[in-house]
Amino acid sequence: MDLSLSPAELQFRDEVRAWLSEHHPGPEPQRTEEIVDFRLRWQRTLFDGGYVGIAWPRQHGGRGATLMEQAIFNEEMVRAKAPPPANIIGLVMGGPVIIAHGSDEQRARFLAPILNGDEVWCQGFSEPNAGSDLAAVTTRAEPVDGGWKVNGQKVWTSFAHRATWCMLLARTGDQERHRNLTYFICNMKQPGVEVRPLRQATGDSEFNEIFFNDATVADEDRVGAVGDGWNVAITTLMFERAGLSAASALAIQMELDELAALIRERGRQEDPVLRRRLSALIVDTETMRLNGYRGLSRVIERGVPGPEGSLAKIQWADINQRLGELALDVLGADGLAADSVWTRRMLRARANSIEGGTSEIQRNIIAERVLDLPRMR
Amino acid sequence: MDLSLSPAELQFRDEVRAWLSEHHPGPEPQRTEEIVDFRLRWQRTLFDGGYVGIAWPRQHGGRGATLMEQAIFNEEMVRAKAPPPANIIGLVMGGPVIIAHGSDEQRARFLAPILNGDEVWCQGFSEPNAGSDLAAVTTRAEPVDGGWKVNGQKVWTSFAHRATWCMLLARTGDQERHRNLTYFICNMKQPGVEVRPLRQATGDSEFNEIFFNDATVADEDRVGAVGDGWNVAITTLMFERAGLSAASALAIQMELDELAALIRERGRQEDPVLRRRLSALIVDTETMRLNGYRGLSRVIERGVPGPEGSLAKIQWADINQRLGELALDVLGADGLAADSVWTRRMLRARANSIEGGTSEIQRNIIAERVLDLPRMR
Amino acid sequence: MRFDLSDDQRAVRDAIDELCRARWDPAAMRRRVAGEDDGSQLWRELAGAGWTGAAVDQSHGGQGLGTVELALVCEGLGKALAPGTFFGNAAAAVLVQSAGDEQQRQRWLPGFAAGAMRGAIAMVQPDGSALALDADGAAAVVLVGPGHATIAAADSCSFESLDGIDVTRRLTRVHAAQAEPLPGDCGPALDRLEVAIGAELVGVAQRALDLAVEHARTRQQFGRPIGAYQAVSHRCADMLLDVESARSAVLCAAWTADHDAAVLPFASSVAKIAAAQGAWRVTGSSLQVHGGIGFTWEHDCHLLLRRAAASGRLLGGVDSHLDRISELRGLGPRSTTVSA
Amino acid sequence: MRFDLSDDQRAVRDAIDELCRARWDPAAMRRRVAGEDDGSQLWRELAGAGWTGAAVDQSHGGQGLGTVELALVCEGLGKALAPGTFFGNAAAAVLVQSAGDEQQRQRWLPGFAAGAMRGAIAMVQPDGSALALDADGAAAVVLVGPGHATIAAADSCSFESLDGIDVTRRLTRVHAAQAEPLPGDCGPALDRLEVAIGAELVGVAQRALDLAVEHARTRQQFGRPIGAYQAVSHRCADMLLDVESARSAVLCAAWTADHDAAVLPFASSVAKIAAAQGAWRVTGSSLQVHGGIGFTWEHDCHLLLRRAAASGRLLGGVDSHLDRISELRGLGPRSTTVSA
Repeated sequence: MDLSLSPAELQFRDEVRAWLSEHHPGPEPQRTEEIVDFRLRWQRTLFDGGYVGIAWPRQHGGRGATLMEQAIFNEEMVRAKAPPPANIIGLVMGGPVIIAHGSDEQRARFLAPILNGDEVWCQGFSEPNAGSDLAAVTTRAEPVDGGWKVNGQKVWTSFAHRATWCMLLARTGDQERHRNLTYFICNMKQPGVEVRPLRQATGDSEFNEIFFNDATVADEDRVGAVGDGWNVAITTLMFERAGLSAASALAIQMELDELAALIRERGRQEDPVLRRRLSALIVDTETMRLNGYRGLSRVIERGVPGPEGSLAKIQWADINQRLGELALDVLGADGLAADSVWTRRMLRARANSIEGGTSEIQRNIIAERVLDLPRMR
Repeated sequence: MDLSLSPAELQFRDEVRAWLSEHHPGPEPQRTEEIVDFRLRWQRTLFDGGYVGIAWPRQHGGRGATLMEQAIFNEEMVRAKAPPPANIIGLVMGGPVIIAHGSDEQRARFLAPILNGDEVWCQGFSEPNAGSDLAAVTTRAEPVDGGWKVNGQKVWTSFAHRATWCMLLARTGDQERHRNLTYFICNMKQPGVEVRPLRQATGDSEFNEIFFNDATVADEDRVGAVGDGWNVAITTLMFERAGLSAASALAIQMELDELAALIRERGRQEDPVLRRRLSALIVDTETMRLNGYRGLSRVIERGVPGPEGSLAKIQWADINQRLGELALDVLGADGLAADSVWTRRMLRARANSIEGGTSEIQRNIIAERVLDLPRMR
Repeated sequence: MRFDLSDDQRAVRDAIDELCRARWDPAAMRRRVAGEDDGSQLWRELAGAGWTGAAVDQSHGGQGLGTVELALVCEGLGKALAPGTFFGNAAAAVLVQSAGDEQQRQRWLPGFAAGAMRGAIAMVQPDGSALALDADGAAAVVLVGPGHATIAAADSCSFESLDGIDVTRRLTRVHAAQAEPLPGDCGPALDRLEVAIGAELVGVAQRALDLAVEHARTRQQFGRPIGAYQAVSHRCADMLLDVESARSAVLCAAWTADHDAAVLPFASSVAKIAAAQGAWRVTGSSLQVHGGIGFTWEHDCHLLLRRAAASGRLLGGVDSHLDRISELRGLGPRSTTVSA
Repeated sequence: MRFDLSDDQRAVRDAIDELCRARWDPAAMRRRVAGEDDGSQLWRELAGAGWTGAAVDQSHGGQGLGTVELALVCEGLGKALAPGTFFGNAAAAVLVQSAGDEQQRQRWLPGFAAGAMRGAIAMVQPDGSALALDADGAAAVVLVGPGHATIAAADSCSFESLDGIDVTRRLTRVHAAQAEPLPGDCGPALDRLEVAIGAELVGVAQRALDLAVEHARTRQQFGRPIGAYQAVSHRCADMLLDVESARSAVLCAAWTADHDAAVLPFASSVAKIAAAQGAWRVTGSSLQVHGGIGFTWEHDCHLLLRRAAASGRLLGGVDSHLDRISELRGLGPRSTTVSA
């Protein structure tokens, strides 16, 4: 056990830190449209600096660094308050799945534009009636000569209006739920695909709905065998979590520092109840960060991400929601004014226990796959 | 809506209060054996004063008072720190069931000795493998000429070693679970019945195990039809809760006053965190008391107890457990000494969310019978 | 003793529910959220039916209803996410009535009661400015500060509208050029208002629970209604416990306000705490039970959560009421009394 | 960076588990609870295997193992509900080593390390008396008060035994006729001891979780193993989260104690809070999952709960550590520093 960075890791961290302070693009614009362009330019800068696809193998255009270095990079990005690259979905989910399950042709065709941001990806899994029960997707892909014809609706997908490719999970048969799903890479730039913004409880529209009306997918854009989409998608979701939780914890720590400053600014620091609620959040955020590093060490040992990511997901949602509530209590009646960044965070955090797998589903996963308890379904 | 006592209720309360201050038997002895005798004498005193079976109909030897007066009496008993009568099981569960489901002969035979305490009753429902799942009882009653032969084991029954009669739920057929249970009144004073004390986590032995080896029950001691025992038992359990929660809340309030005194005594009253934890308990105890009175008003309107008792049961267990934890935090390291009454209460409270139907079962009942949500089973 | 609603009280509850069904259905509420409805139509309906005078005594042109009835009106309006105009007017009336002098009563109460001159209240903040909900269009504003209250005619006030977390009501910052103090003790009035806020929160929580239970019965996942899973059904059971506990506490405090002044401080603190915490937990749980759909702007879950967050922080917050309870129990720095 | 146990550390963990399996099985533990085993046999085993010297540096006859290794030993002993003799001796050694003068080290450490003269610690209470666990039979007692520590030879102490909430260890009230102060700063030593207590609590919580999961897999109700119900399975998932979080915090703090003194106060407070709260919740949940059987004296559930309640209150309580964290973050009356 050694919790200090190795000389190589230290050197990498210092390189990243220096590079970020030099190339930091400054604060993000407000309007969603501008944000995408801003992040596309930023991704290009990261790419030119060699900081995209940190842990991707070199032969696939990545940096070939370790998962630990990827985690270090994530933390430095958070510490520098640097925005994420535009094509985060492609980098975290789309690319790794093609590397793991795709053909050489697909690797040659899709990986490079994911890295340099020429092609943005979006996720096409969730549907109005397939949320927690992902296997219930009803979007259908029917074989037509040369490929597939897609009809259905997807929801909760971000940047869909700017995406070139969609990771599409569609039904290709009528047998048992998990057995007849197939994973496609669907071109978003075609008449059969319509994207509508979806307004959330916060008032923002981070997400979209996608409507497929006789959209077409070439058969060479299918990943994995017909009917094997469930397994492909599951890997995708596991990659989504691996190595992110330590950086997420750091992001929360920075918000907790802001909250501590707010408590001082409002002269509430003599209130031991607020202080202890803040301390309890600091403790839980620290254990989340440490769980993340222990999990990462296990992933590195095992080579593949495991279900432990569910623990971090539960902690992350719980901490963010308590943080938002504490901030409102610090602000008191002032918290009624929605211009406060804290109000927005409080509202946004309510989705944390739903998006990316509800906390209930995460507990099912832990109970069944970590504790080996019998399943009800 | 009128939350003040009516003139009649006020007069009754004052009568009870005066009578209790005059006849209070003083503090209870320590040893279990002595406690039973002490409570038997106390029940006789209550009986002679006309304060047993308050809400029982006159023709069955009761006082014929209202459920509200029963609740007022319960509160006065708590306020006066008076011990319960010895035959509490017979009074709260055994008698009411015979009044509701028994034959005239059974009423004539059993009710009077329940009231005056000549015959103590105990409960024979729970079994090692039938806890939450009460319908899973395996104790069997087989027909023999003139009656039934009983074999099996019961658990978590109090005063069994001093009881004359046991409310016995036994299997009398092999068909579907609920359909073949029968409710018997089993004589405990026979060779086929063996009682063993059961030591609990607290170190005390409030409860016993009962072993039935070819014990016999006369057929005239069967309550309700053969195979109808489930419905009879359910009424029993509902009677157990009705009108008790307001008095239980008062008992907790008195403990909270003790805890407030302890906080002052330990000079911890400058600690706002302890103070607010205490206040939160005071609030929840008050709402429990008020829920109890609202529920009682509903019962009086409807005539029968309903599933709302489950809400009070959940609150009662939760409050007692938090109270025990808060007391330990007030005591600090001193709390490590088990001679403290608080340590004992903390440990005892851990069973509150298990005994008389676990909090999980109570939530099932609320979800299915109050909120009409679909059941999983 | 009888702890349930009388027939007259049930009639009040049903009348308000009926009025909201007819005049403030979800569509009207959404128009209000979108800024396309200033709520004046509903106000005229409330005035026409005489509800605006509910809390004003008859000698000043009101109906002089009890606090229980006032609470039932607030609960019904909360359930429908109606504007805060009724509460603001009733709050101003209660304060003027119990803390104002006879001249102030003569001047303001008849107008408040008839709905012709609407009253509103604003909470004075540490920085001296005051925050109000749906105060725009009011004829007078009662500014409530720690331990004192003043009243200002609207024409001597400036209203700066803010984006509020609660989009079902309009948040404004009020500056009063000149305001005259209400000479009396406003403590009892404020306790009654905490009860009214608690009642509104009970309505909000009840609605959130109803939506969650309905969704849990119908939404299918993994081949079952999600209400069959204990993660959902037990959450709903806890929501019911919160709603019923808050309702019991609010009804008791409302009755106490009219019958047992000595116990009112304790009862109203219990009511505000139970209602504020309960509504916050229940609206949050309801959103969770709904999943993704509950996080969309079109669904009412977030409106209920926003309203619970806002009303729970009107007048006294939960912590201040917890502290008051420990003082009433003889604990805490400022307390000298001995535990009951 | 690598956040998992080295092969040597795994060997320490396995050796302790093996020793407990062989020498402190549930039957032995029960004899101890019944007062039929004074634990001296286990002590001799620990001494024979050299564990009693784990925390003593080699120059004074110990093994000079790291704090991570010390934590692993404490976790294993906690899992087996072993007596507190090992911790008491290690705690006395750590305090004398880091806060004692060379003469005190010479006098006591070799005996502590060899196990020939056992050390113990006692916590000084507000009333001046001191409470200790399994101090009877010790050769010396280190009395820990707020910010200072003294050491007393056992023959100058009187031991009054009390009934303790934790029946797996013997509670005694210690009065020291004469004790000499440890001149050094005992802060860093106390932080290491909080980590050791945290490690013991991780072992207790792990055992409670293992028992609950085993019961949930096998216990049948309503025709299913109860672990198939989310009321049980989700509770077990939360228990795992508590156990893993406490373990991460304790291991990090143990490593920090030997590598980064500046961060130790924060790390040890995090570890003690996570372990004390986690073990309390997990042992309580385990009893609940077990139902009635878990409330019987014969079942280990209550022994684990009792031990969690006791160890969670040794040295600093959760609230005092929460306050220290806010001070380290620049919040709180006594703090002047600015938030990191």
